[in-house]
Parts: sequence; structure tokens; C-alpha cells
Amino acid sequence: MGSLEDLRNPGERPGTFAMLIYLMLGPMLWGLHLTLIYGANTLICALGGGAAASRATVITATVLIAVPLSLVLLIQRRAGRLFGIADGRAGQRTYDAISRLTGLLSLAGILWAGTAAAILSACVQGR
Amino acid sequence: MLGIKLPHWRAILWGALVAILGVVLLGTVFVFSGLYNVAASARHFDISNALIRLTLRRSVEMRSLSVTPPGDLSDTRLARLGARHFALGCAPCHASPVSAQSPVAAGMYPAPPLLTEAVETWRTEELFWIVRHGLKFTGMPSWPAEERGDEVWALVAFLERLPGMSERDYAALAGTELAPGAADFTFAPTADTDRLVAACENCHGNAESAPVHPLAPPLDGQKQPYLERSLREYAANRRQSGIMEAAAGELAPEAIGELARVFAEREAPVTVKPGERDTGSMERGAAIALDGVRGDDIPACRSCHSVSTSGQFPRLGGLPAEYIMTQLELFRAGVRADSVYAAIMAPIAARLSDEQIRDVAAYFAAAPERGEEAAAR
Amino acid sequence: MERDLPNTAPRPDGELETLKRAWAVPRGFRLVTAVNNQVIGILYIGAALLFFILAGILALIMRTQLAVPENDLVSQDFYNQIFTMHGTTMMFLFAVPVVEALGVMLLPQMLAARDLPFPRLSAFAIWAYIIGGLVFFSTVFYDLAPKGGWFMYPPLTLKEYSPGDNADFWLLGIGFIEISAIAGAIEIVVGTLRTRPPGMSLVRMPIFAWAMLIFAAMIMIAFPAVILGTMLLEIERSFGWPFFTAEKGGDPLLWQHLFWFFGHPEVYIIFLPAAGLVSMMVPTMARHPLVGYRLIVVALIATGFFSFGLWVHHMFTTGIPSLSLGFFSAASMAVAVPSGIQVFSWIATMAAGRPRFRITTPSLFILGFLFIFTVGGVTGVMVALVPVDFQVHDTYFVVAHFHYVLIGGMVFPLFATFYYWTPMVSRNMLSETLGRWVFWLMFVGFNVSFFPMHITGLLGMPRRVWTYPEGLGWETLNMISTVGAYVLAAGVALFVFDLFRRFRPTFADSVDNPWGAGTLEWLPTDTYSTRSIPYVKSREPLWDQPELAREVEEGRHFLPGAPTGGRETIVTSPIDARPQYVIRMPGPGWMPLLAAVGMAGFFLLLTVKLVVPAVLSGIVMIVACFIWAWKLDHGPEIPSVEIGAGVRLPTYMAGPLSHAWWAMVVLIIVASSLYIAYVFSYLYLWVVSPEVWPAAAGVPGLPEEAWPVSAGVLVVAGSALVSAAGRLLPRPGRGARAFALLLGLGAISFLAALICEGLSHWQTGLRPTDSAYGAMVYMASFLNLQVIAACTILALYAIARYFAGKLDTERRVNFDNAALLYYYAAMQMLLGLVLLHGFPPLAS
Amino acid sequence: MRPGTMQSVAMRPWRLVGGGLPAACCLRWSCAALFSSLLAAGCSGPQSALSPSGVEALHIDPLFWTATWTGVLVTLMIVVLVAVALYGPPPWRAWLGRDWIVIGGGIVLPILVLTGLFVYALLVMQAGALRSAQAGEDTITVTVTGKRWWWEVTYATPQGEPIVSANEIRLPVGRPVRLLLESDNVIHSFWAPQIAGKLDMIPGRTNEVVLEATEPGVSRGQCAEYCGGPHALMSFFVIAMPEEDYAAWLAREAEPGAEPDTPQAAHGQEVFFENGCGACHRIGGTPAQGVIGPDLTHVGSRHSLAAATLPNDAEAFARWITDNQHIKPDNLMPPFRQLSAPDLAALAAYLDGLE
Repeated sequence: MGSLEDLRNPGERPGTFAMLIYLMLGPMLWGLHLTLIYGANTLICALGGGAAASRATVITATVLIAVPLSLVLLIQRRAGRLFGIADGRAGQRTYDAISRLTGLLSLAGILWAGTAAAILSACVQGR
Repeated sequence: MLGIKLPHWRAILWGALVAILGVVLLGTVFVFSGLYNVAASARHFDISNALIRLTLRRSVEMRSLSVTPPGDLSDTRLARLGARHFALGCAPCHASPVSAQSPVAAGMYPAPPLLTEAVETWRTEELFWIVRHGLKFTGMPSWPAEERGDEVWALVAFLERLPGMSERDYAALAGTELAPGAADFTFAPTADTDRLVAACENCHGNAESAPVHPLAPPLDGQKQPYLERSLREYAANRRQSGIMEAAAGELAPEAIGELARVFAEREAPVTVKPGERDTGSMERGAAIALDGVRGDDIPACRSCHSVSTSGQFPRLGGLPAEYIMTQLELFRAGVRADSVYAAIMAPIAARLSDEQIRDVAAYFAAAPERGEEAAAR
Repeated sequence: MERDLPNTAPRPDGELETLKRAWAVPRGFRLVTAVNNQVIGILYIGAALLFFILAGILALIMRTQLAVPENDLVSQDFYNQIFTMHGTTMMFLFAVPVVEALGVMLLPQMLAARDLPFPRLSAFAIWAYIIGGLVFFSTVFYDLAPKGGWFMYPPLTLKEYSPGDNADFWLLGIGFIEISAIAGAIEIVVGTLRTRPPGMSLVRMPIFAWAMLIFAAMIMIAFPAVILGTMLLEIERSFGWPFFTAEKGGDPLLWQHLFWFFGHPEVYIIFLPAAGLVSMMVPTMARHPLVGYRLIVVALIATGFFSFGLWVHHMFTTGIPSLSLGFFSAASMAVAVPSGIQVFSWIATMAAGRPRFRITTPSLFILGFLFIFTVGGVTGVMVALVPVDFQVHDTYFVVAHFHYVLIGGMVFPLFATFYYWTPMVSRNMLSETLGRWVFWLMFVGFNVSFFPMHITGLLGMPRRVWTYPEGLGWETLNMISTVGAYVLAAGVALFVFDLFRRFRPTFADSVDNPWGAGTLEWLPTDTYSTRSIPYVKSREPLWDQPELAREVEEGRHFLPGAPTGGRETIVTSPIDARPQYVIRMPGPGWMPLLAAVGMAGFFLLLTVKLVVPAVLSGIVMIVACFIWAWKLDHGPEIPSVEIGAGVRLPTYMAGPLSHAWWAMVVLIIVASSLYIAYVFSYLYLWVVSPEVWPAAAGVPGLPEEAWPVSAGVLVVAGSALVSAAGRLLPRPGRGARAFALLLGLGAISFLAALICEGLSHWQTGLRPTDSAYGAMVYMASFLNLQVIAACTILALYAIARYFAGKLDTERRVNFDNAALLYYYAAMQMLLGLVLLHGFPPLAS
Repeated sequence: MRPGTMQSVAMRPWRLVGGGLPAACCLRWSCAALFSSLLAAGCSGPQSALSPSGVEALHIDPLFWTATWTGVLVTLMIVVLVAVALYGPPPWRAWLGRDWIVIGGGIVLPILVLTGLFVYALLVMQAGALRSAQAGEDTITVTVTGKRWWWEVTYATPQGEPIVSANEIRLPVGRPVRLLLESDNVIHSFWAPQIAGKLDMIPGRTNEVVLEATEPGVSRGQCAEYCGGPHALMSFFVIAMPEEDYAAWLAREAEPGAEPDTPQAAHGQEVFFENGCGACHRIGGTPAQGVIGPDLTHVGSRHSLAAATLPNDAEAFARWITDNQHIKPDNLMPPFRQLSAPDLAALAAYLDGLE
């Protein structure tokens, strides 16, 4: 935003919500992942679905979320455009960096949770 | 806007401060000078009198708002229990259909009202409140066991009937017909054992007559050490009852032992007729009494009250259900917790639910465990 | 550069006087009616500090009791009360309020806004908190204080094991402090996103504003869970609906899930703003912009999310399946990384200091914070390792850990804050010399007190014990801890002494930028905040625009006066901060205070079962709110004003651009969080006890389909009626009775749906006290009733406004807000119908 | 640290995880070095998690020390970096004051370190899960029920007649024992630090933990979840004994309570029944069959009274019977203050003789 002139236009593009989602895409996927694996694991174990099914579900969910997230991180700019986030906005590089790094941290979180499924037996009491 | 008001407020504040200081100063002078006459023979000014009466009436009206009468005030048995305490504790000051106010009481200021007339000016709830809490500056004492609202209701049930009561009806209710003279200050230390026994029987009944009310349990066949201890605890205000504290407080120590012996030697009555039993409730009560309830940490009653050879745990079989329930509720509420034995029962009663109390009482009232008890002896 | 200024012309005469008059602070006893953020901010911080000291005194009593084994200084019962009160007071009456207080105090200054967007809401929240908090705390003096621990686990807190009103005081007392916190959160979200100065885009916001934004967002998600929990527990205590009773299909662990879903984020809710404050102070002391600004933003966002993923962290020893523990352990790892980012960012900024990082009292507290917080973070990672937690959970190791995190992570930055920002609102700075004493006493005292607790815990000492035997090797350590506690207390006492000696609140004659900071709160201010609202071009405007203070003071920037004659500030767009309109804000008033008294009275009287006075009190609150709201909506009487740079802005806004609409959206997010917590609870209890759900033996079946279908139709019809009413809104000056009729019918239709749904279950023979299932079914209706009651009140209000001629197609905020809530209520009820009638057949 | 622990630990064949790490051993010695100045008693103590003598505790121990030393290193690193940032020469400070240090120190380093610790912890957890799963048929099953505020301990026996005891757990050394943890009131938590980590006792659930003591000895445990009232006074002892001693003890425990062998004890037995003690307490072989308070059949042979609150002797019995509400306020046993001094002494002698 270069000058006072810019301020005379009260609207902004993209909208607030698109921007917020863009900044928090990674953490939101992380939240989705945790909900899915915790819910699935609890449900499968409670219904007697078996440890193998539980573990498979968790690992599948991890792969299904981690892979697209990694791809988004790789093609950050192009993904931004999907949100209507055009180049040239003041501070755009900062927004991109924030989005990328929150995504990266979330990826770490998702992979850690996936590691748990790779090592631990499902459906036994924690010890 | 504020600039104008502020000095205004300050002036009011200063004025108020000066006024308050003045009143405090005058009051101090008045009190310390001894000018006020506290003689009972010096009457109040009319205006003071009117103000005091208004204050009293409004206070009683307001504070009795939260009082709810129990459903059975018309129960004659309740009135009879109240009447017997009235004859003993209230009639000397307040007069009764058969006796006038004592001249000593008449010298009090304010003089105790003649209840045969005054009762009508109070509502039931208000009567209850006055009897229970007493009235400040009037000589009217509070109920000796303030927590025993159940007893106060007995008195109120009687008071409700008092206006216009004939001498004959009063004598019937107060039991003066049954045992002439028993309703005077019968428990005086000089009285002989027979008179004392008669006085006890006046409420608690005997083999011929049932107790006047379940709150006065039958004493026949009760264990002697327990009876003795109970009377001592009443006398020492360790067990709460406005009626019994008044009575036991008069007894000489030897008389307590004598009375306990007399009643303990008698055969215990059976008060509940088979037709009146609620078998479902009794069965549940039996489970509690014989085995306890593990999940609620309730021990079996029988361990102390039936199979124990100790004379200190009362025999419960045959006691009226209402009496057992009342006592359990008193234990539970921590009212009856002052003696070493009550300290054992109170925490146990605290674990009982209303329903469990009802069931246990139904079970013991029917007295089914007499045999076991005899075997233990 | 002059031509880049919004206002270049000389300012007209009398402009400053109008501004001063509009923002005058009421004097004398009327001070309690003040709503200005600086005035109530000081009050708010003062009250929070009072609770800090009170809870600290409780801590000293506990430490004294534990100084030697088998001590009998206090009784078991009293100890149990004071440890409960210590935790509860510190968390609910100190930590969250003080952070909100700092938000109220500092945010408008940092954003150069004249005030927060809902000044009376803040005033209301503060009074509710002060009155309720004092009454709640005073229970400790008459043996009525709760004694179930600040975490209040059932079954211990159920009526059977906690008879008496003590636990109810916790549940209801805390209930409305939560409401106060949510009111504050609404204020802060809308404030940070909408009242920034023109040009301050999201990425130019001070870090503290970021932290508060995320803080408020977290409150919106976290607090509803514990609000639902407290409702369930209070309902079970009062009416016996068995949510937590295992024999009837409830589960004590449900409470733990709900409580910790709030309780763990709570730690970060407290920590993030404190970290934000540190990120403001470190650059000033280094005279260098924050190194890694965007990384810190990343850290804040990530923490905000990840902290919700580790509530089970507190339940590792409850016997939950191994793999689930693994997931939450992983989340605990994830949340550690952002803290690392912040620590390294501060170190880098310190290293970049020009010429060097200055060692002042605030710096000392920050350095102390860095050390203590690092240790707390390290032990945090240890307790996140599940097997280690098996050993140290619920021991003094954990006590040490979270005091390192909370005192280190929050109290030390807070004291730095006190020293750093006092000059902004006081004639004097606090004493630097005494400040160093305060710091060293607190730092040494803290470590002496809490470091040994790590070892005490490892030697086997559990938490929440009022006494301990000799011979377990705990004696020396406990004595050392107690001595340390007194040293720490001496530090705090010295601070309070200094505060009394030096702190003289003022709005005009405060010390000017003594630290040479770069952010807007150090502009010259008066009660109206800054003379004009600066046009911001960077993150540290005071560093980058050396003339800024003079320009602002001369009225060269935006909105240099009070064009409407009243209180107002500029509302800007949420991302780029482009000016959108000018809001007219209310001045001092009695109603927020009265409403707060009413609400506190309602909850507290209800606790002691005085139902009639409680209801009266509640009515006082609602009436006060009505009067308060009635005067609030000015309408577009002055259509637009010029703020500078040729920008003319409207003074009234309806629809998605208006701040009221945003507040309603935030409220709806809170309500949906609550409902999601309910849905979780429903499904959770089903997983635990499917045997009490329909289709199991002895459980009444579901109602016939016709019932839920009718309820659904009524809900949809209600929404349609409200929507139609919106179309019928009259033009200004015209009437359209049909509007009132339709809106009223809409309300009735919703109520009918509610009754239909409740009745449908009742006629199957299901009762809420039967089982956890029954309780959950009726709980749904209870939650719907709350929302619909709110809708109905709003509808009645809108109808009243309409008949008063104050609601039309232009002046329509009241209707828009009511409609928004209606549509939300419809969605919540429909979701409920689907869950309650669709899930059981699916599950069986 | 108890000397000799290190060697015995290294020899344990079940140490699947981390046990063989020489580093862990060094860490353990360093523990003594680090804390000995602060802590005269060292890391030991009857309730110390730092002197493990059970398989699970031994598994957790090296993980704990690894995490501790990692933490110490991290803290030292931060302290050094801050010192450099404040007082270092300008080139060093310039090197520190850049974005990359935030990325390297704040993201890369934590992710690496945390991944290591996390995987290690998962391996320990998995080992624990396997231990539970592999506890076979020869596993002894003991049900421990959390009471207010004591522990009821029920040993399953091959004969089918369970043996009920209270406030102490006996373990045969080297044999896994499956503990079933329950509660019929509020939540408690079972924690014997030297043997294993804690596990909650939650109404409506049964939690399982497998304990295995590695050496004989007596250690102490305590309720770790606040359970109201005298939560502080709800402890127990764990007595690990050689297998043959355990068998002998179990056999003795199955017998009825000892007959009083002195006139005083005989009188004590009368006092016991006269005052209704049997309503709450059971003494095998007598009419006392109460199940509310602890089973007293062999109370005289236990390690403590009142959930490890009092020593086990006649004097303590007497104090407890009359004064229990002061010793352990709010406990569920009523005080029996009506007993005369001789009666009380007799009762205490009788109970003390129930070995």
C-alpha cells in the first residue's frame, strides 16, 4: 500500500475469511487430522474393530492429509491464487511466509501423530 | 454540571456527620447518667409501647414467612403431646382452662399473655416461630432444643385448639384425668418413684395405654443402661428435646436409676399390628438392618442394636416408626451428635437416604428380630 | 513529506475543546460510570492484582503448612478449601482477567483507536468480574469455599460426595466469570480486526495485537467447553441428570475431557499475550525491530491451534488406549516448537541490540522469564512423554512444572509490563532501583521455592496433600520451598510498596516515551487517546517517522476532532486497514454497572437457592441491558463526516461491514463451540455406554418420525418468517405492521418447535434422570432453549424498536443481529434433530 | 541412589528399551553428583521414583534421565546464547541476530530433538503394552479397589476363594502380577513409584496394570488423584518378597483369624463384638463379617494401620479406635470413645494379635 490514495477505497480483496483460511490452512488440516484419527481410533476400538483396522485407518488418514499438505507447501504461490490471493498486495510475501511456515509446523505435527500409529499397538490400554 | 453539585454534596455530608456525632454524644450522656429507669414497675410511655408492639408483631410476621406447617396438625395425638408439655412448662405463666396465672408471672413486665385468649391473635406459623425462638426482652424463652421443630409443632397443635377449650377437654388432653396431679411440677426431686413413673407414663404409656404420640416412645422393656444414659444426656443438654430436657432436668440422680430399672423390667409391647405393615418397605429395611448396604458404607443395624450384649445400644424392635425416623433424621442432621454414642450413630445416619430411613423404621417398628435379641441375651 | 499528511489545513478553533468534552472522564463517585478504556483498564488491572495478592496469601498459608511434616497449622478441610481457591483464583480471577485487562488498557493505545468498539461491554465485563469475584473469593472466610480442587472432578464434586453449597459456588461463580471473559474476547477480536489506524495492515500490527487476537479466538473456542461442563455438573448436582454417574451410563471422564479441552488451551491463553508483551519490550530495549516478526506470528497461530490438541495430556493416567495417548503426546511435541521459535527470536533480537540490549528493570524480568520459561518448557516436554508422565503426573514435579510455565511464562512478563508501561498512564515511572530489588527477590525466591519441588515430586510427593509423614526424604526440600515462597512474596510486597509510592494515574501528563519505543501507544495522549489517528506506514512508526508525534498532536492525521460532537473512532477493513466508517460510541452510563450487579446477583443468589431474589436480579439485568442498548443506536442522523485526506465516511453501518455484525458472528462462534462440545459429549457417552441408548433393553424407543419432522418444519418455517420479515422492513418514516407480526410469529414458531421436540421424548416415557441418554436428550432442548430465549428477547427488542420508529430499511442493525441469531438457532436445532433422531438407529 | 542398582539393572534381560545404553548409567551417577549437594538423602526414599525396583519403573527411569539431560543441555544452551547476545563481542552478536538462528534454533533443532525423545517414549510405551499383553496364565491377579480413604486388596487364588486384605500389596519377586484397579466411589489413583507409574481408579471402569518387582524390599505408594478429605493420608506399602515367602504368606492369609491367646485378648474379642465392630469389619472364622471397613482377619501382621498412617502396634490400635477423627479427619469410621481404658487396651491387644 503505497499512498493515501489507496485508503480511499474502503473495500479489500480478497475477503477477510479467505485470507484467514490461507494463513491457517496447515493448522486447520492438522486439526482435521487429529479429529479423524482420534475419533476413528476410539470408535474402532470401542466397537471391537480390531487393532489392525485402527492402525490402518490412522496411517491412511495421515498419508491422505500429509501428502496434499506437502504439495501445497511446495507450490505455495499457486495455491494462494486458488484463494484469490493475488500478487502485488502490500505485505503479500509476509502472508505467504506465514502460510508456508504454519503449514510446515502442522506437517511435523501430523507426521508425529502418524509415527505413533507406526510404533504403538492400537486398542490396548496405555502403559 | 458537576462543578455546581460537588459543594452541595459536601455540605450534606458535613451536615450528616455533625448530626451523627451529636446523636452519639447525647446517647452516651443518657446511658452513662443512669437516667433511664429499668424497673419492671415503671411502665413504658404509650408511644414506646405501641412502637414496641408494632416492632414485635412485624418481626414475627416477617420471620415466620418461611415456616411451613406439617400436614397433620389436626392429629389429636400431636395435640395431646403438646398439652402435656403445656401443663408442665407453659401453664404456670400463661394460665390454662383449669389453672390461673401464677401471681409471680403476673408481676413480670410485660406480663405473659393469657394464652386462652391471646392465641387467636397469631397465625399458626407465627405461633410456631414464637414458641421456637422465644421473644427478646419479654421473658419468653426459646425452645430448649431449638432444632426440634417437630416438638414445637406438637405444642402449636395444642395451642390451636386452646381458645375456648372446656376444662374437661383440657383435662383429657393434658392427661390430668388419667393421673390426677401428674401434670404439676411432678418431676420435683422429692417426688416418690411411683409418682415419677406415673408422670412418665402420662406421655410414654404403659402396658395398658399406648403412648400419647409416637414421638414419646414406649419405654417398657427398654435396656436399663440406655434409659439411664438418655435421661442423663437430656438433663445435661447433650441430647436435644425441649420436652424431655425440661422433665429430666428436675430428676434426682437416684431417681434416674430407679426409673430406668422400673421400665427395663417390664415386658416390651408390640405397637404395629400385622395389618398395618408395608411389606415391601419392611423387606428393604430388613436388608439394611441385617446386612447393611455396602455401596453406601452403611453397616448392619443388628450388629449393635440386636446381637450386641451391650446395654448402651437401644432396643429398636417395637419402637414406633415415626420415632425411629425422627431420631435418624436428627442424627443425620447432626442435631443428635453430642454424646460419645451419638458420635458413632451420627456419621452412619448421615449416609442414609430418606427412603432408607423409612424402610429401616418400618422394619424395626414391626419388631421381627425379637428372637435373635433374646438369643443374644 | 507534508503533502503525504491527511490533514494539512490549520485546525479550526474549538475542535480540541469539543474532543475533550466528548471524552471527559466523569468525576467523583460517578467515576464508576466511566467506560473509557484507560480508566476501566486501570481498575481492571488493579482488581486482578488484588486477586493475585489474595491468592498468593493462600499460597503462603499452604507453604507454611507444608514447611514441616505432620504440621497442624491449618485443618485438613481448610487446606482443601484454600488449595482449591488458590488455583481457581489464580486461573479465573487473576490470569485471564489480567490479560484481558492489559488488552483493554493497551490495545486501543497501540492501535491508536480512541477506545475499544464496545466500551460499555468492557465496563459490564469488568464490573461483573469485580463483584462476582469478590463475593466468590469471600466464601473462603465463612467455610463455604469449594474444596474439590480447581479442576472439580466428579464424582467427588457430585452431591453425594460434596454436599453443601461449596461446589455450587465454584460452578456458578466461575460460570459468570466465564461470561465476562467471553464479553472481553468479543471486544478484543472486533477491536483488533476493525479499529486499527488506517494503513496498519495485518502484518504491520504490533505483536501484542496478534497475540490478543489469537488469545480472544482461543477463548471463543475453549471457554464454551468448560461452560458446557459446568452446566452439566450443576444440573447433575441440582436435578440428578446422570451425566457423570457411571451406574446410569454417565462417565466421570466426560468432565475431564470437557474441562481439559478448556484447561490446556487456558495455559496458552495466559501465555500468548505475555509472550506478545515480551515481543514488544525486547525490540525497544534492543532498539532494533523484532528479528523474525513473521516467525513469531507463525508461532502464535500454531500455538493457538496445537494447544487444542493436547487436552488428553492431563489424562495420560486414566487408562485411555495407548495409541490415543500417542496422538496427544505428538501434539504436545508440536506445541513445543512455536515456543522455541519465540525464544530464539527474542535472543536474536537481543543480539541485534544497538549498541547493546539495555538492562533495565523490564529487561531483567524478561531475562528472568527466558530462563524460567525455558526450564518450564523443558519439563513440559518431559511430562508430554507418556511414560515419564506415568511417574510424575499429579506430583510436585508437575506443580513445579506449571509454576515455571505460569509464573515464568506469565507473571514475570507481567511485572516487566508493569514497569514498562506504567509511564504510559502515570505521572511517574516506577523506581528502577527498587525494581531491581523486586526482580532479584522474586527471581531468587521463585527458583528457591519451586526448583526443589521437581525433586520432591520425583521422591514421590503427590499434589494436593495437606500433610505428609516424616522419613520420606521430603522434609528439607519442603522447608526450602517454603523459605523461597516467602522471599518471592517479599518481592511482590516491595513492588506493591513501590506502586503505592510512585503510581499516580493520569491521562494527559504521562511520561513521554521514556524507553524510546517505536509503537503507537507512546504517542502523546489524553482521555481521547491521540489528538488525531495516525496514518501508519510501518511496524515501528515512531522510529520510522520521527515527526509523527508532533504531526499527530497538531491534528495533521485522521479524525482530528469530534465531528459528531460525541465519542467516535475509525473502523477500518480487517486485512489492509482501509477506513470504512466512523463508529459513534457511548459515553459514561450507569447501565453496564447495573447490568453487572444484576448478573452477579442472579448467579450468586441462585447458588444459595434464593430463587425469587435471583430472578428479580436477572430481570434487573435484562432491563438494564435494554435501556443500555436502546440509547446505543444513534441511527444515521449525521450521514457522513470528513476524516482527512479527502475521505468522507458514513457514521452508521449495517450488514457485514458493521462492527455489530462482527460481534454477533463472534457470539455465534461461541455458541457453536458450545454446541459442538455438546455433540462430542453425546457421542462420547454413547461410545462409553451404548447400553443406555435406544434399542437396548429397557430403554424407551425413539419418538415416531412425525415428531422430529414437525419440529423441523416449524424451525424452517420460523426462519422463513424471519427472512420474510426482513423483506417487509419499512422505509424510514413509513410503517408496516406485518413486519412485527411476522417476526413475532417467527419467534413463536421456534418456541413451538422446541416444545414439540421436548414433548416427543417425554411421551415415550424417557426422563432426564433415567440415564445418561435421557439426560443428553433433554440437554439438547435445554441448550436450544437458551438460544431461543436470546432470539425471542432480541425479537421483542426489534419489535419495540420498530414501534418506536427506530427500525427501518436503513437503520436495521437490530433486525440484522436478531435475524443472524435466528438463522444460527435454526441450524443448531436442525443439527440437534438429526443427531437425536438419526444417530440412535444408525448406531444400533 | 542405592549403590548396586546400576549393576542389577544392567543384568535385567527384560530391558528391551534403552536399558543397555551406557549413557543411561552415567546419567544415573550424575544424578547423585548433581543433587547430592541439595539433597542429603540422595535420590532414594521409600516412595521415590528415582530408585526403581520394578520392571516398569526401570523402563521409565532411563527415559526420564535422557529427557532430563536433554533438558539441562537445552537450558544451558539458551543461557549461553543469551549471555552472548547480551555481552558477546559484536561479531558474535551480529552472527546471532539474524533470522536463520530463529529457523535453526527455533524450528529445526526442536523438531530433531523432540522427534528423538518422542520415538524413544513411544518405544517405552510399546514395551509396556507388550508386557501387559504377554502376561500369561501364571500371572497372579489382584484386584485393588480405591475406598475412601484406604485400599481394599483382593488376591485371586486357584482355590477360587479370594483372599481379602487392605492397604498393602504383596508381590512375589520376578513374577508379573496383574492389578485390576477399580473404585466404587470417587476417582483415586494407584501409584507405587518404585514399582511402576500411576494409573487411575475410576468408577465404572476397570484399569489394568502389570507389576513386577525385581528385588525384595518394602516401598511405599500413595493415592495420586485428589479424592477429597484425607486424600493426603491414603497410602499403602508394597512388599516384594521372594516367591516361596510369598506362597507361605498367601497360605497363612487364607486361614481364619487367630484365636485370642491371652485372657486380655479374649476380653478384647468380647469388647469387639459387644461394640458392634463386626458390622463394618470382617474377621475370618468369627461372626464378624462386615465388608465396609478393611478386613481385619490378619490385621496384626500388616505393615501399617489406617492406610499407612500409623505404625502397627497395640498403642496405635487404641489411638485409632478412640481418636481416628483427629488422626485422619473425615474418615468413615466413627470414633469409639465410650470404651473404658481396660476395654480399649484389651481390644487393641486382641486386634494386634490377629497375625
